Amino acid sequence: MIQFYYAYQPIIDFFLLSVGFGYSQQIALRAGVFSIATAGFAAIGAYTVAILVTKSGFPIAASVVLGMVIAGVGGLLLSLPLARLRGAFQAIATLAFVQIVISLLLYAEDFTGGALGVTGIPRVMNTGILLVIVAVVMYVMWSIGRTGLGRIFDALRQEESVAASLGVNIGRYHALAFILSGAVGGLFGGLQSLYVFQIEPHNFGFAFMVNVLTVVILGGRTTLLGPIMGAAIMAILPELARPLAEYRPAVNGVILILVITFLPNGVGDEIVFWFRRRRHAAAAANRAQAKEAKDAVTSS
Amino acid sequence: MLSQQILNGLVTGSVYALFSLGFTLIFGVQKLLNFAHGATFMAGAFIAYYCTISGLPFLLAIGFSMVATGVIAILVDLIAFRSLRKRGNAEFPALVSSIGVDLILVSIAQQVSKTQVLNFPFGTFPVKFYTFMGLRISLLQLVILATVAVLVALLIFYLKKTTFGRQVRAVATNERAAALLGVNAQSVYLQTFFIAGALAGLAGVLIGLLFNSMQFLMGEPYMLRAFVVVVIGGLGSVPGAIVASLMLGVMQSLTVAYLPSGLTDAIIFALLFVVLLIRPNGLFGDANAVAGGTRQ
Amino acid sequence: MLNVKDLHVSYKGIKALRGVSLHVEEGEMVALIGSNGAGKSTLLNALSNAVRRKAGEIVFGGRETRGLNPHAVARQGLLHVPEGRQILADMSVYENLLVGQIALGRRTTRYTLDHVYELFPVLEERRDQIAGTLSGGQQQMLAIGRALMGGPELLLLDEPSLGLSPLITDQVFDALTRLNEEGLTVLLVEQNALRALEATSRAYVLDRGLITHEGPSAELAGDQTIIESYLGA
Amino acid sequence: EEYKMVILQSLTGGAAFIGKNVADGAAMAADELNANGFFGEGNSLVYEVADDATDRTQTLSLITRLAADEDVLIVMGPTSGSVALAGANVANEREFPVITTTNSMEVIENGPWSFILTQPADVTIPYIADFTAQTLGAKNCAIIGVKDNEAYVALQRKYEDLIQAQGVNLASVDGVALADSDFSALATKIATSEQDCVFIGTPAAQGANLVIQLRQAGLDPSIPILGHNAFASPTFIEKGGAAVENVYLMGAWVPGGYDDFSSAFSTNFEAKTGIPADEWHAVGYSGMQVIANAIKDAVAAGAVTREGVRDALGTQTDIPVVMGEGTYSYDEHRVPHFGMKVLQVKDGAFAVVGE
Amino acid sequence: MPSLHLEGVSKHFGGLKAVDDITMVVPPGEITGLIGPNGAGKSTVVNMISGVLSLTHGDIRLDGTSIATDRSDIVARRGVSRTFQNIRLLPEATVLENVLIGFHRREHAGVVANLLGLPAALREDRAFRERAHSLLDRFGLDEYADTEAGNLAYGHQRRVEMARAIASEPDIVLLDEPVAGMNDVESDELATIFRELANSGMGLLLIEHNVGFVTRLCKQVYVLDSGRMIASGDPHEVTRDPKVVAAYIGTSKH
Ligand SMILES: Nc1ncnc2c1ncn2[C@@H]1O[C@H](COP(=O)(O)OP(=O)(O)OP(=O)(O)O)[C@@H](O)[C@H]1O
Ligand SMILES: Nc1ncnc2c1ncn2[C@@H]1O[C@H](COP(=O)(O)OP(=O)(O)OP(=O)(O)O)[C@@H](O)[C@H]1O
Ligand SMILES: [Mg+2]
Ligand SMILES: [Mg+2]
Repeated sequence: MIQFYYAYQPIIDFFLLSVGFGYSQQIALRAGVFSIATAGFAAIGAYTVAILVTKSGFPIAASVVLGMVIAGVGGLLLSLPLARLRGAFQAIATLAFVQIVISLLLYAEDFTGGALGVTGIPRVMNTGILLVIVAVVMYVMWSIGRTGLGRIFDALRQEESVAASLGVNIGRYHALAFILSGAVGGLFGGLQSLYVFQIEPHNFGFAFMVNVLTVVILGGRTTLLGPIMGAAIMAILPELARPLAEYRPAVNGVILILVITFLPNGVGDEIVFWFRRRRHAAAAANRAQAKEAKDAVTSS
Repeated sequence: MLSQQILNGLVTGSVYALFSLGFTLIFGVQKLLNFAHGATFMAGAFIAYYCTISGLPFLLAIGFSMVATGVIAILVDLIAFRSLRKRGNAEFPALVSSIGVDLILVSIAQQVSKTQVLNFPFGTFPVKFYTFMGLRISLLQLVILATVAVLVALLIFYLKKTTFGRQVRAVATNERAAALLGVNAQSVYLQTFFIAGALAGLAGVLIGLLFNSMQFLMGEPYMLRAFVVVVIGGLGSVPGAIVASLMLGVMQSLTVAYLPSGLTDAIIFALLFVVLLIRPNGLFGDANAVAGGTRQ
Repeated sequence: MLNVKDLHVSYKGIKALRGVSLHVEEGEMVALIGSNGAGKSTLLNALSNAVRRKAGEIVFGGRETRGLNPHAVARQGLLHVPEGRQILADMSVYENLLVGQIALGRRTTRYTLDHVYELFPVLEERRDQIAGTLSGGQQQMLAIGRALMGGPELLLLDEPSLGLSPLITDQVFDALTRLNEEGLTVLLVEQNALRALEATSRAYVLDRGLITHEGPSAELAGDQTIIESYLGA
Repeated sequence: EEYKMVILQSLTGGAAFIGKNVADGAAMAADELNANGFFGEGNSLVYEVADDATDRTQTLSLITRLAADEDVLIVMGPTSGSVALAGANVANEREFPVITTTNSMEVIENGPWSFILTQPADVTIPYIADFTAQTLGAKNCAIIGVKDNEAYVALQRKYEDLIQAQGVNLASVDGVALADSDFSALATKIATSEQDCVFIGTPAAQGANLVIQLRQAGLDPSIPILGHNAFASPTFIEKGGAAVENVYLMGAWVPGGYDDFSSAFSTNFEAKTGIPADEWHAVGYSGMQVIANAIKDAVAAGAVTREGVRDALGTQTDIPVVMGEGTYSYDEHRVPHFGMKVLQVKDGAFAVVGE
Repeated sequence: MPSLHLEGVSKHFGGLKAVDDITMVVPPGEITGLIGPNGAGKSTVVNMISGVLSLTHGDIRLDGTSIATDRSDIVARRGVSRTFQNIRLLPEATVLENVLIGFHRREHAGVVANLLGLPAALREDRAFRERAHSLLDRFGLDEYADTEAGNLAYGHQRRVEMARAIASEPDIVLLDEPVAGMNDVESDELATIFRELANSGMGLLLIEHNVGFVTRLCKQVYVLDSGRMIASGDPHEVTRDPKVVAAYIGTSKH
């Protein structure tokens, strides 16, 4: 067991990090915001921490919090111009945001190290801390899901005009989704930079975006279990296919297609839905039984 | 130099147009982003290359490659989209499955090319330059501009003057209703994917020729640009995609020429951002189509 | 013309049709009535193959339609005006009508654009309006007109009077009667049950996925249980 | 005895054009060494080839796993960039020797367990920078670099510093992305501006392509074009054709070889794989020679442990290799030295300048 | 309880005067009818009141204050809710969840309470659930509580929309053809509910083509034709008005 953990620890840690990024992405998608800005938020968080910690000796915990706040504010600022955009247009605008962040990181060399990035970030993250932080984020996500907030997000996603007709201030809740997505993305960006020793703009590019989206879509866009399953698959997939060496991407491709074709809502969501359906069926059966009993009483 | 740079931009932009047209067509008919389009484009270049070096006349090689990429695109549809479409709500799952197909195609190409950069043998296409009014333009550039113009005209004709365009729009708006009216959605998909694939394939060959370089990852940067072009042009809009492609080509040329090169991307994307803020549905976007269509 | 035997349809385990048999003869106009959730729309969808049947036979014009795609069924002349109209919202009125023509294929029909415009003059007036911005009733007319353009042999109508003003409802029913007299076969699902029974010669009553009554419309209209459940006081 | 090691390179992903070739060269060297009985009767080097996928996540987990396998003595890899650095970091944490392909000093500085295989810019760039400023006497140079790869950026920056220190002015500095192939705008810009030298710091195929596009844009043929060691690949001439005639470059590898050892490698490699050997193949082949010698020394010292191999590796000097001056040595700071040559493309082949 | 006043309201689409200078009142505790031919402008009126469409001219006042320029969510929060002629539900959400968002206007727990799952938020949520169930009961939908709304029959979907619209106990409810797709027996069930709502003080604006239904329920009926108000008053009189008969009802069967 210990041996296993020792050998697979980075996989576990990366899994936890991508669960975090997954939630950042999921909040946006859940609220009907087709944002792919998580990469940009992660970059903001990561660079904030990296620069503060390596260049100014700022306390580590404080810099993580600061990175999270800055990314959250970034989310808020981004939501303002994006209020008029929807769907793919939003996606492209957020893509533009990410590209601008990356270009600026490459350009502001004196400050960010350009293409070389920032190195020598102390590696203070470990599985334990990550677990605790992921648990906290999960608790918040869970709370969203069981209170009115989750329902409002669901309403915004499925039919905005209905939400508005019931008094939901669309702009405000989209902004909230952006802020949360930004804060969670920034938080895990910061944690990541405290884990990998070195960061560079490239870590947050197109591949990052595609990866985070894949985690959420493959895992599930609405349930707590979604990003966990998605991140687990994405972490294990390369290991499963490792013996195939250069053919590995192809095998990964085949697996992605198979999984999403058979479980189009994502693995996690499908599991949760299955249990939900069973519960509902049982409840319906109960109701029917109760009704029958009542009918029997009244008719006799 | 300004006019020379604009010319360069137009040539590049017209190849973007070929690439993006297929992309926008697919989006137009089924509202799905096809991540495998870049790989199809790359496949076009690769197939033409291997045909050429195994002795096929170049024009034949291009033709063969276009047919082959058309078929590849149809396969992409069958493998990645078809079953998801049937269940409805495919927007996001289709993203993942087309990424899957992309991985497969790229991986095959990597094996075939042994990760090497390929280029058409010298002399595949005559290198000739013409100069008029101080502008240098190569025969190849002229041919590309002409080809793109002709193909775009043909495509617009096909969409506007046959019932195909109407069928595409009907399927795009409401596939179920269209089916009840006798529209064969399957055949509409087949045709759009074939056209999209063939155009992407041709774009791949032309890019390969023009810039003398083909490589298994060559599709990626073009995907990114195609996203941008298609959205800025207005999703599903053919004229929008063309105008946006040319604009992007020229913009890129000019930023490289006149602005600090490190900031090219930042500037281009900032401009895109601004375009979207001014026109939230893209340049040629139909406000009605995006804002939810039907009223109460 | 249409023969349905022991049709079953389920949605994820929910049995929506539990063995429905019915027939529609050439030139007939037949009504199908039933409460909300009885399975009327499900039945029409099954007839046009828009939903998959679990079991049963559907023979249209002498051919079993099993395995045909909805568009192929439509091209044989079985046209379905679905519930909720399903107009092509982003396209103009005129384009909607032209799309309707696709079902015609190589067949011929007497229903031309002029014919449809004559039935529903407002469609000609609003020829170039985006269909999604038509009023509800106008959309309903468009949906019917569009189906006619496809040269129906059998027209399935799912609540054609939905959202129509009384005057237009009269016109639509008059038009249907006229079309029927000209030889069009119609299967009509209608919540305005009295109206439907008046307009048709025969009717079926569907309840929770089963046919509970069938017979001449006039007879059903006088049946006490039917009055109580569907016609009201 | 079996001495176990892992060749961990980018077989897929963005750095595959380096990693794949390094791995192929290294594997061939190991096979040859075993066939020649390099480790003595009954002993052999057992290697496994693994893929870092140019992906930091996968690399970290893989190195950690390898570190947990007591039998693995040393890893040759990962290939480059942040992947290499991250690999170095775990290696030092887990006390596990790695020798990454990159030339980045940060890998060495990361700790005693991480080595680099290629010479850092400090060692190599002076060859071509001095040539530019002194031999060519250039005064005003246009620079084109890769903006999104740290190794290329480092080389380019070093070059800029060195020539500026010798009084050369930078006419312009432009960056391209590794995935770019459309340089028409850049080429037009440079062809229409003033400079007396153009330096291109990109991979070979991209460089050839840039040169072609520069020529097509009408760059004055008398302006010398220079590149660094990445150009020392048959690919450069093959892709560049007539356009790259006269381009100056520096190379650790002279295609076709320049002495018995390197010529034999070149011939054997092409015979075996069907493609001509390039610089990265030679790096892999040479690197394996160094590693094999280190292991052999560790065996001789009776310390066939990770620590033993690491210590032996850091003291390797004058190992015959197929690149540079022909011998490979680590200095006291564990910085590799094997030399460079300034070359020029002449009649479709590389010629050593001044010979 | 407030009443809703429309004063000289017009809506033009390009050259088309969809609604042309109409004035009407929706008083509390009553059901007010709005009828007229297809395309007369009825839904347009609803859209203007609920803030989906802007007014070309005129003013709309709720209890004296203008809501003519308010966004739709603000109008809703001031106590005006609506149903849609072309049903709009959250198709993937269950029937229960569809009704639950109807309570949004009544939510008091703040964002932070929701994010942290504080007891206040959870208590509120439980209370809403109970009320939602009883609403479903009232509309005869209890057995569908856990069904995805998109999978309901048309008539049932209509009922979900109504339950959702009245969940937050608004002052004014705009019903755009609520009994379309229901037979007379089913309509009568809803008529009972509408009467109860009016009796509790709500003001209902009822748009219907079922003339019998309207005359039975409404105290006051307005008739629109091509955007203009052609008649208003007692339903029995209005429906006998020759202008109304000619434009809307027709002579044949009614
Ligand atoms: N897509 C679906 N998935 C699951 N169940 C469905 C689906 N469509 C319909 N149903 C169920 O099948 C039953 C019959 O529905 P159907 O729409 O056929 O009724 P209907 O008779 O047309 O009612 P209405 O008069 O309200 O239109 C209903 O209980 C409904 O909930
Ligand atoms: N966005 C728009 N652009 C152009 N015309 C429009 C638009 N919206 C509505 N109209 C037109 O305005 C008129 C009034 O439409 P409205 O939907 O209000 O009618 P209605 O009285 O509700 O009819 P119905 O009973 O059929 O639902 C119609 O002629 C319609 O075509
Ligand atoms: Mg129905
Ligand atoms: Mg209306």
